Amino acid sequence: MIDMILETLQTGTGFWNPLTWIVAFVIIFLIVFIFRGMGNKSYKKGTGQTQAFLSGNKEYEKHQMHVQSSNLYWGWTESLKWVIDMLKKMHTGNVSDYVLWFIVVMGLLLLSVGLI
Amino acid sequence: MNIIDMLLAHAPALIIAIPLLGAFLTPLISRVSDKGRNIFAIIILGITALFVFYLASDVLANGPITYVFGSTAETVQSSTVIRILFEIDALSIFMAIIGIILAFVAVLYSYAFMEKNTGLDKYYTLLLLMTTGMLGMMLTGDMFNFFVFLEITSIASAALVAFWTNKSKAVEAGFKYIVISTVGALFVLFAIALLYGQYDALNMAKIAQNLGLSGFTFLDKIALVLLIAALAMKGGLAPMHMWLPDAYGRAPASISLLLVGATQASLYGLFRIVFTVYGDVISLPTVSIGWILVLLGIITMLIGVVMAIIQTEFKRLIAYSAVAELGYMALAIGTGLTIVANADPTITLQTAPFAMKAIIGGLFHVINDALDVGLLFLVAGAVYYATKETSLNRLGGLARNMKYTTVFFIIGLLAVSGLPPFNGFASKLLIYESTYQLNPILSIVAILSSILLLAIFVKVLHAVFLGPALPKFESVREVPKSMLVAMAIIAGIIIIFGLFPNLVVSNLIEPAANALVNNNSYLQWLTGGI
Amino acid sequence: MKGMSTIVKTIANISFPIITIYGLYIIAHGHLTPGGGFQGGAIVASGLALIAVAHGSSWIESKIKEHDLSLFESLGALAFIGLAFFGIIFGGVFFSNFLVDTSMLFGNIPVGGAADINTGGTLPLMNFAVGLKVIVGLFAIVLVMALATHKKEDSS
Amino acid sequence: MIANIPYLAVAGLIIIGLYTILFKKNLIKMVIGITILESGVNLFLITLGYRLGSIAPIFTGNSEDALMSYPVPQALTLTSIVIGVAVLALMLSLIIHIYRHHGSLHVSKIGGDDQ
Repeated sequence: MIDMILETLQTGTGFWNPLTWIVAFVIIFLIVFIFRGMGNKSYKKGTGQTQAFLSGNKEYEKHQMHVQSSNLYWGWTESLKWVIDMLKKMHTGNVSDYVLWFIVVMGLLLLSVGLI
Repeated sequence: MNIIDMLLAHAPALIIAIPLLGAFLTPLISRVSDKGRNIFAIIILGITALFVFYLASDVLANGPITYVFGSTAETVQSSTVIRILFEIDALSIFMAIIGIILAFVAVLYSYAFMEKNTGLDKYYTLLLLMTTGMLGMMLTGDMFNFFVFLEITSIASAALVAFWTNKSKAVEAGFKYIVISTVGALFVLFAIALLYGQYDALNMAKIAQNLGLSGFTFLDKIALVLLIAALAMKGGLAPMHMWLPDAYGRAPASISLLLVGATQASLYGLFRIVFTVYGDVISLPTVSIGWILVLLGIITMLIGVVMAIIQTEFKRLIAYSAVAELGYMALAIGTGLTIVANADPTITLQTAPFAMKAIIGGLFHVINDALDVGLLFLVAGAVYYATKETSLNRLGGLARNMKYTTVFFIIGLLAVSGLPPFNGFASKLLIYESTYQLNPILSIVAILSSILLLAIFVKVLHAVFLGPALPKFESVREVPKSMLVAMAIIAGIIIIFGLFPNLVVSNLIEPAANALVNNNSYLQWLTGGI
Repeated sequence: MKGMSTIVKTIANISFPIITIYGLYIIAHGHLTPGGGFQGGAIVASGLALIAVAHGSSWIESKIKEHDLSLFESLGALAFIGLAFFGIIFGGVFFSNFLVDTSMLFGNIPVGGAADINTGGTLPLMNFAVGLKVIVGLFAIVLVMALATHKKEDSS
Repeated sequence: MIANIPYLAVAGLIIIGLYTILFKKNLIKMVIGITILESGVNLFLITLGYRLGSIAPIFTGNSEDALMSYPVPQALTLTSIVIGVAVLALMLSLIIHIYRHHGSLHVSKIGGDDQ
C-alpha cells in the first residue's frame, strides 16, 4: 500500500516524484540558511538603515504607498500594446459578435474538414 | 442491508434522480425553514456524492456499466436501440467525480456566502438542477439525452449567472450565456438529427458501430464539424471563449465554481464524440482533427493569458486564466488525437507512446484545473464577501485580516501556475514532455503561458493580499467557517493530488485514458459481451 | 395593467371553461392520441393567460399568488419523479412501467388498433403530473412577466 | 424534387434565423431569430421521420399494418419545443431586467468590460 502511494510518476521521458523534490528542497533550503547565517550582521532595526529613500522626497503615509494592480507590469502592457489593443477590439461584449465568431470558426472547420 | 444493495444497483439512475428530487423538494422545505433548506441541499449532494464514489469503485473494478431506463440491458441489445440509457465507463465516472466534488463544495460554500440574499429557494433549486444536468451530460450514453442535459445545464446556469438581478452586468452576462448556449445547442441538435437520419439510432455506441460499418459520408463530416464547433464553444475554446469571462466573472462565486464543471462537461462531450462516436472514422479526414484541437488549444492559451494580465476585476481575471487552462486540455487531448487518429499505419500508440502520456496529462489537467481555478474563484468570492469590492485597483493588504483565505489563495496560485510540488505541476509536466515530442513549439507556448499565469497571480497576490493595511479595510474580518471549510476541502485535495500524483494517475486517470482511446470497450455491451 | 372591456371579459369567461376542458382532454388522452402533459398543459395555461389579459394582471394577482403556484409546480414535478422512483420499488428499474399488464389502474394492454383509455400503465399518471406542472409553470411565467412589465409602467 | 422542399425550407429557416441573430440590433428581434433557428432544426427533425404516403403514428383507430411515419423524431421535436419554451421564457425575463437597467433594448447597450 505504502509502495503504491510513494510510486514515482513516469512522464514518458522523465519522472516526477514530489517527495524527492521536497527532500531536495529542504536540503537546499538548509544550505541557503547556513549561507545566510554567514552574512553581515550589521543590520539594525529602527535606525535610518530601514527607512525608504525616495530621492530625498518625504515618505508618504503607509497606506498611500500601495502599488495598485494596474500599475504592475506596466512595461509588459506598454510593449505589447498592439497585441492587447487588437484583442480588446476582438472582445466587444456584443452577443451578436460572439455568435459571429462561432459561425466563422464553424465555417472554417467546414471548409477544412468537410470539403478537403 | 437489502434496501441498500438494491439502491446501489440503481446507482447510475439515482445519481441523476436524487439531485432532481432534491431540486423539486427544495421549494417545499424552504416554506418550513430557510436553514433546513440549506442543510437539505448539502445532504442531497452528499448522498449523491456517496453514490458517485460507490459507482466509481464499481466501474473501475468491473468495467463499463450500462443502465437502461424502464427496461433491462438485455432487451435493448436487439437491432434497434430506442431506450434512453446511461453508459458509464472510467472516463464518465472520472468526470462525474469532478462534477460532484465541485457541486458539493459549491453548495457548502453557498451556505454562508448567499445567506443575505433573497429568493434562495430558487437559487438552490437551480443549483441542484444544474448539478443534475452536468452529471447527466457526463453519464449519458444517448446523443439526444446529452442534448437535453446540455440544455438543462445551460438554462439553470444562465439563470444562476443572472441571479444578482440588481446588477445590470450580471443580467447581461446571463443573457449572453443563454443566447450562446442555445445557438450552440441547436447546432448540436442539428448534428444529432443528421446522425439519426442516417443511422436510425440515437445511442452513442450504436451510432459509433454504424459509422464504422458505413464509412464516412459528407453528412457525417458536417455533423462532426457542427458538434466540434458547438461543444468547443460551450467548452470555452478561443476564439469562441468570450462568453466565459462574462459569465464566470459576474456569477456568484459558488456558481463560477460550478460553471467550471459545466464547461468541462461540454469538453467531455467533445472528447467523447471525437474519440468514441467517431472513433472508427476519425482518421479519415485529410485535415487532422487532432491538429485542429491543438491549434484551438494554443490560441486559447495565448489569448487567455494575455487578456488576463490586463484585467482589473478579480473574478474576470481568474476567468481569463481559466480560459488559458482550458487551452492546455485541448492541446493535450489534441496531441493524443493526432497519433490515435492517424491514417499512417506506422504511427500508432505503440510507436509513439507520448500520445498516451499526452491524453493522461490532459485528463489529469481536467481535474487539476477544476480544483485550482475553483479554489481561486472561492477565494475571490471570499474577498468579495468580506470587502464587497471586486476591483483589484481598490483592494490591498488583506493578508492582515484574512489569514486563512490568503493561505488558500497562495495554494491556488502555486497550483494553477504549475509550480512543484502541487498538482498543476504534475499534469503540466506530462503535457510539456508529450507535446514536445509532437512539436517543440507547442511545449514552448505551454511553458510560456504557465510562466505568464504565475506572473498574473503574483500580481493579484500583491494587489489584494500584500502591501500596507488600507484604512477602509480595517474592519474586515475572516469569512465564516462554512466558506473556509469549502475552500479547505479543495485545498486539501490539491495537496493530496500534488504529493501523490501517481496514486491518482494510475488509479483514476489511466483507466479513463484507456476508455477514451479504446472505443471498443464502449461498444462492447451492444454485442452482449459485458 | 387594467382589465379590458366588459365584452372581452364576458367572452373570455365563456371560452375559458371550454379551453380548459379541451386541454384536460388532451392531457388525459396523451397515451392514445397526439398530445400529452405538455401540450394539454400549454392549452390550459393559454386559457389562464386569456383570463389574465382580459381581466388584467392586478386582478389575477389579488386572486392567486405566484408563491402558491410554485408549490403546485413542485408537487407536479415530485409526482413525476416519485412515479419514476416507484419503478425501482415495484418494477426493478428506474422509470419502469410497473402498472402495465396488471388489473390495476391503466393496466390493460391494447389490442389491435383499438386501445381504450384504461391502458398505458404509468404513462397517463406521468402525463397528469407533467400537465399539472406545465399548467402552473406556464401560468406563473405569464403572470410574473405581466407583473414585471406592469410594475415598470407604474414607476415611470 | 418535391421531397426536397422541406429541406430547402430548413436551410432557409436556419439562414434567416442566423441572419436575425447576427445583424438585428434589437434584443427581442435576436430572440425571435433564435426561435426561427429552432423552428428550422425542429422542422428538420420532423422531416426525417416522414415516409412518403404515411399517416400520423396513432395507434387508435388505425390498422396495425398501416404505413406510419416514425414517432421517435416527433418525440424528439416535442422535447426540443419544451426546452425551447423554457429558454424563450428565460431570455425574455432577462430582457425585462436589462430593459429595467438601461431603458433600452439596443444590443450595443450590453457592452463588454474589456473596451
